[in-house]
Amino acid sequence: MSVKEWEPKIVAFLCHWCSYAAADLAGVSRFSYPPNVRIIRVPCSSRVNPQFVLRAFAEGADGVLVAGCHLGDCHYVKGNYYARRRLWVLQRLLEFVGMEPARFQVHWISGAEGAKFAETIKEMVDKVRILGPNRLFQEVKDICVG
Amino acid sequence: MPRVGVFVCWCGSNIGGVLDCPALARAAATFPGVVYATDYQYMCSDPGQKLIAEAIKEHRLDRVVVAACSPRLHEDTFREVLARAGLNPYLLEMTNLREHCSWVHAGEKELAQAKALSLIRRAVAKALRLTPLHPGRVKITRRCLVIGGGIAGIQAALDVADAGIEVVLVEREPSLGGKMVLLDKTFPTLDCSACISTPKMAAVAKHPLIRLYTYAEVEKVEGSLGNYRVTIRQKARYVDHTKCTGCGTCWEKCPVKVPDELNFRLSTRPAIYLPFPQAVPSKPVIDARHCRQLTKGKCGVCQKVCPAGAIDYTQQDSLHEEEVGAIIVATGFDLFPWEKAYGEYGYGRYPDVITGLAFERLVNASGPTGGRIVRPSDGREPRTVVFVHCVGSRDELKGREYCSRICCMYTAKHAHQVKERLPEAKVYVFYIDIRTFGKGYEEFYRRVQDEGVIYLRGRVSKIYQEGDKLIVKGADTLLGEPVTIAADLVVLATGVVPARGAEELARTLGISTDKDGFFQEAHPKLRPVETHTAGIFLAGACQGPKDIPDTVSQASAAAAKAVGLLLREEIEVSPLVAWVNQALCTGCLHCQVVCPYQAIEVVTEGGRRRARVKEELCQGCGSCTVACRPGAMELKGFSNEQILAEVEALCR
Amino acid sequence: MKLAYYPGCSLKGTAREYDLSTRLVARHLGLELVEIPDWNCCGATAAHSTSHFLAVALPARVLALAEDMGLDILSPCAACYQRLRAAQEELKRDPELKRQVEGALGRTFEGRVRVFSLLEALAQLGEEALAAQVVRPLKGMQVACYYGCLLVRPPLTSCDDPEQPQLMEKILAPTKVDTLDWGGKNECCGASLIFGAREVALNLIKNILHAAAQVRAHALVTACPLCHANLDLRQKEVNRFFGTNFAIPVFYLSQLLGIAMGLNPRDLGLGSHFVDPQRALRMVGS
Amino acid sequence: MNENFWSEVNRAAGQKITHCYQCGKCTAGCPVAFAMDYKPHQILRLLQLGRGEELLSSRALWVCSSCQTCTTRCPCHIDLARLIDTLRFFSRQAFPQVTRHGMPLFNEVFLRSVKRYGRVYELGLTLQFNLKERKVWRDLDLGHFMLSRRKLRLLPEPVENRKEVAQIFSAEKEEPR
Amino acid sequence: MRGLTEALRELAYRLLREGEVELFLGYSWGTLPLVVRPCFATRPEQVEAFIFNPLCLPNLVKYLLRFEGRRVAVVVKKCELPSFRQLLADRNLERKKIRLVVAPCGGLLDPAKLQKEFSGQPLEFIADRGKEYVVRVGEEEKVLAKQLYLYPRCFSCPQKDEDLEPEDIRLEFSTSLPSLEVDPYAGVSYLEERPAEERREFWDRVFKRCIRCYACREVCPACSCHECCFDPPLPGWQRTVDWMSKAHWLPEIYQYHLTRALHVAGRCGECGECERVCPVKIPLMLLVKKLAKEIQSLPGVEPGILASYSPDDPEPH
Repeated sequence: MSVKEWEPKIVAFLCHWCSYAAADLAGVSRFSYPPNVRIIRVPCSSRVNPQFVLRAFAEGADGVLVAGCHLGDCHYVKGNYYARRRLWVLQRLLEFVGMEPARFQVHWISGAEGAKFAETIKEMVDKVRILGPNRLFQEVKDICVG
Repeated sequence: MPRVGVFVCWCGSNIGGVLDCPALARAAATFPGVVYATDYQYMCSDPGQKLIAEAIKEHRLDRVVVAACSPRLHEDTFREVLARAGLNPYLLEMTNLREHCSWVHAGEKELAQAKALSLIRRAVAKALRLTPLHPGRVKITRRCLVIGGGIAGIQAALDVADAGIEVVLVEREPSLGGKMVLLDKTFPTLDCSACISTPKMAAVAKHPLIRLYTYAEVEKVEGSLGNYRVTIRQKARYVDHTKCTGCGTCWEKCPVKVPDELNFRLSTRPAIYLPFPQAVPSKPVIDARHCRQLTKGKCGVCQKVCPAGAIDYTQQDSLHEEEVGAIIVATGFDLFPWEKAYGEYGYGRYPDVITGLAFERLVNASGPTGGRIVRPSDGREPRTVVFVHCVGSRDELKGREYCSRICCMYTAKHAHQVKERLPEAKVYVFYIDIRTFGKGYEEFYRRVQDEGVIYLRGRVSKIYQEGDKLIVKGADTLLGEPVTIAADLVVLATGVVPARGAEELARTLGISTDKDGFFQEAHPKLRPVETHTAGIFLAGACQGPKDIPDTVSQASAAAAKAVGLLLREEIEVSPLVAWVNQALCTGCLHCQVVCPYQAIEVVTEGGRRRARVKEELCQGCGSCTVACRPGAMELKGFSNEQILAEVEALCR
Repeated sequence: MKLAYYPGCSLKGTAREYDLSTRLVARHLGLELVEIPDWNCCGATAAHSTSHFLAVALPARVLALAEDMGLDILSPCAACYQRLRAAQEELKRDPELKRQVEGALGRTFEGRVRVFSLLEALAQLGEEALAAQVVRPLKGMQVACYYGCLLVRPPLTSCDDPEQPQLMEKILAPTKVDTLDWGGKNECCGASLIFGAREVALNLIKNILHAAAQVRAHALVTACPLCHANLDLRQKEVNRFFGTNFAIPVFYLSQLLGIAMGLNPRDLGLGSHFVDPQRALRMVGS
Repeated sequence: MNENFWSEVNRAAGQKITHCYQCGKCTAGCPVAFAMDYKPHQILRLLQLGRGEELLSSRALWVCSSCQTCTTRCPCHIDLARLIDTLRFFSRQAFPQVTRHGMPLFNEVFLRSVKRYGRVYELGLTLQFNLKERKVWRDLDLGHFMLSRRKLRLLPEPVENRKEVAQIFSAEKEEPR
Repeated sequence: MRGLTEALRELAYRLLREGEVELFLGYSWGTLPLVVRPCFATRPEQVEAFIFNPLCLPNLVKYLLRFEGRRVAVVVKKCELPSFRQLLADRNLERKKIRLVVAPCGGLLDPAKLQKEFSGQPLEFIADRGKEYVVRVGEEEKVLAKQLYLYPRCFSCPQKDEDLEPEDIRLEFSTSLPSLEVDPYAGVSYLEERPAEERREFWDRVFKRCIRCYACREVCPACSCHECCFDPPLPGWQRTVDWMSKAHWLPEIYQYHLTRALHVAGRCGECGECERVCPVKIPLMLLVKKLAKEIQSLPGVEPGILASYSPDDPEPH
């Protein structure tokens, strides 16, 4: 893939009860957003293992989004509180090894916030597009794979 | 290698108008593991479903990917198709081409097409790793525990028992009845509270399927949904109820007089006593804190006079175990302890400043004054009565932030009762807002105003005694004036708080409380009588302030939920639950720490500690899977392997 | 016990007898009072109605002076007490303001001195210590303890329960004087409104005198120079204005305690009251 | 009037005015409400609506005796007494003429005395205030009584370190807090 | 140090002879100069091999896992107690079977610093004299100021041994560590202040060295799983998860080290063994310290950041 054709690739982990529903609502309401995002449905944001995020970056994702219910509204009572801490620490770690903050984002989007979902994706894609392809983790791969 | 079939839906033009569905099917057919791929106008229609079922048989498919709309919409539909075609329904994976692609990327067809293909690739990757899942089954103990014998507990117990299910009812006080039996009349219909509640109490006592524990408390609860083991502490009554006939000789002869807490110290009672004449059971208990025999070792009058020989000063607390399948919590409320908070109203030092519930006793024919409205201080009839709303409610400074919901109406009722009994009396009500949301409530409020009760919009700032009058300093904010009234009797509409011990009971049961200490319902709108712990239900004011109609309806709702559960032989629990790979588990139990449902138990085999999931309790959030470092904890249907495969497929 | 004594402006003038009696009683109770050298005015209501900075900075100087002495403060004047306590709280709450105040004063402020009202200081001695000094019990005399506003409000700086204060009653219990339960004990006397809005203040004074008369109080007891001035000096004016006939003497807490301790009434400054206190003292033993 | 009046007052006093639900407990307990043109709860209402002009010219601001009863009992944690102090500041800014008589005048004269001597010179203060109010003979009988009982000092008794007091006054900024 | 070594041998002898423990874990000289290795004794006559001196770098507590269920005495230094407690909690070890022998350590001597300073010359440790070490360099005895040759972890020496059981043994020996004021996060702060690009280059550079020998994991007392998530334990046909392949490429090296940092975050006792044993000298403690620094702002991280939260946690962006 040449640089010209490069399109940001964003993997989004959405909780079934709120954020996935928000993405559905964005569809029903026809709020368009860039087609760079690929959604993986998980039951709860607390199901998102930081290792999934690392794996996505290792596999070549340019950005990763995790979205869950608003704090206090978790379908599983406090799952998103756990997610918040885990992912906050992961963010600190990724930034420490040189990742640009915009590449890994966490948002709380309720099932009623279709517009917020679309807006979040738009903003994230814009930011990642400016940053260009994710180079962290990637150098050796290019050498190895050729 | 599994055999995957991919079915791409056009959804008419919803998907087909943006994406080239035949091309998607053709491309999907080339993915590893895919043996068949096709597209169709409406997959969810009857012919569409038939198409899938036939393809499963014809191509011996054992994994199915449906690329259509949101799984939130049609996952169940297509799972049934699989089941009908003889496949395990959990071998289905859907991908969302409509909501997540065609509807939102209509303007960028080329990129949308690429994204759609990527989404199908993800679904195929996950499908390849799907395994058949079978819902778990739990046998049910067909008995129900009801905690609390107020109107909520009574109603719930009767409803459950009438459905033919055994009930264990535990009441902390010596008699059933709770707060309702203390009331005089009920708003807005003004029917006699005792008249409608005592028959229900009697019905409970004689119901063959209700096992009644009064003067008892729930001490321990073990087990889970369908199978709870409950330990009940029967407090010592010092009266053998198997011998006692309830003749009343003992309480007539008892030389001790203590202030009667049920009558808010407006009267006294003996140390061996029946809380009120219609008490159920209609047999006395000895109040050990005041009995002379038990405190000082000399008296023994009741024992001497008891014709049945039922008095037993050596009685001890006893523990009883009961097995039940469901629990209904109906522990009700207490009044906000205003005496500790409101110095400006005298901290309870003025005898003629009383609470609404004390007024109920005062106006009650079976109360301490036989229903005459008089001042507790001197027994005179009051000529000016002031009611004060929101004492302890809607007060962040000294009370609680919330509205207690019942005070507007019971105060209106009280005001009416004063006007009815003492037509000459002046009645003033200080309020902030009047909330009359029930059937017939607004009408009642208007009626009370027509009867001459004067409503003043403003809070009371201070009450103090001057001579034999109580000076009430309030305001009329509608006129913008301070108002001072010299009253004979002041009734505080004291707010509602969770019953004492609620916090402790929540811990015993493993349910949560909200910020105000009321038990937390599973969902404020859609699951109002359930808790987050499966098999435990809520009834009445223990969940939040409620009036009698709401309490009774909620009690019946909770009963219906419990009956619905208990009428089943066994229950099916979702198979999308966590499980522990025993080979990997270190026994660190971090999974247990994060589980909101107490669904992780410890098993020790050969000296090695490991976690185990109680499938009937697990709700499938997956938080434990991340807390588990070695990756021993897995979530069926969203396994680590499946999600990693999805990540890989999407990033390709 | 040794305390830094902050009399404040009133006690040097209008409330001279409060100063005299406090010092005298303190000496007899073994409370050593050391006047804060070169103290300044707390700013009173005038300062906090005008500038938040002044309202904090003026008392802050007094606090800093006491810090230099290494002593906790006794502030008999209710207004001074409240301003000192409020300044303490503000300096604790607002570091930026603290910095500004320290800059203006050229002093640092550690916030370790405590500020006591006369009520707290006396109550701390304990009932026994007070009882030991009582030689002339005041049985038969009925008094209404009057706290006013600033000793008990706002709750943040209150020295007792804001709504049902009891410290004065506790302090006077050993004197056997009859303390009445009444509704006016924490009502406002109008304070400096007597200057700027005279009729309003007279109204408030009348209400308090009325409430005291209702419970048949022989006298009022107060621990605030402003309250005393309004209730005692203005009583005649109230009578003139409203056509009433009040004659209720007003004692400072220290004076009444001093009398029970057998101290010379003249040394306690009883002679400088407008309403003759002897009227009430004659009820003793009645 | 400043459009941001509401937020400015809010900020200055650090209060959450929107939280008031107009229960009127402040008015009910206020000892001087009878003499106010706007009652305490109405002051808050006007603040909520941002109607500053009516407020700042109101007599109520200067009738308030700062007795703190409203603050002590407010169920919404609003420190109304403090808010009124802040409004007094804005009032003097908007209408400097208020300081020509009554309480604002008294406060000014009082502080002038403090500024000058470090302490209040009661006799001077009273005389000056009465002079400015043009009621020179007011309280003459009282004054006589007090002088005779040595309750008034004839001469001021200033602090020694007047420089420090002066520093406090010069550091005071024209800013509501 | 001789006195301490003697005391240690006597103790080990007594415990083994009287059968109070089945096994004594301590240190002995290794085969290379200045290198100390772990030494296990099960019989009283084996105790002569034991030594204790400032070159006893290894943290022995993880060996307890090998002897789970047996009565073991283990020599620990104060800085290793946090890792011991973590291991105890994670693996539910029977505390009453373990006897800690807390050695009075006055600060460890960093052999790397010695070797760098006196490369090529034969080196021999002589004594710890409180503020200095005595080392024989060639023929000459040199007195070396402690703070110049101190092992890195000793700069944040906890200097306390709380929560011991009555059966545990504190060896008495007078020694002292000069008081040192060192910012434990200096390295982290330095890197944090570099631009992101430079940080990325730094980690690329050091991670490219990684040969995935997993020594860091093997030695880590906080890595106590029976089977690591990176070692699929089951034969291929039963295998469920591939967290990563065994291919040697940078993305997975990142994945490995960042995952390990997250797994030990909030649980790591900062004994520094990972860094010590790394054959290619990857500054692994930087990752650990970075997370430790961040975690300081979090209220309550028991039992680790993956299994705890607080309502007051900071918001991710």
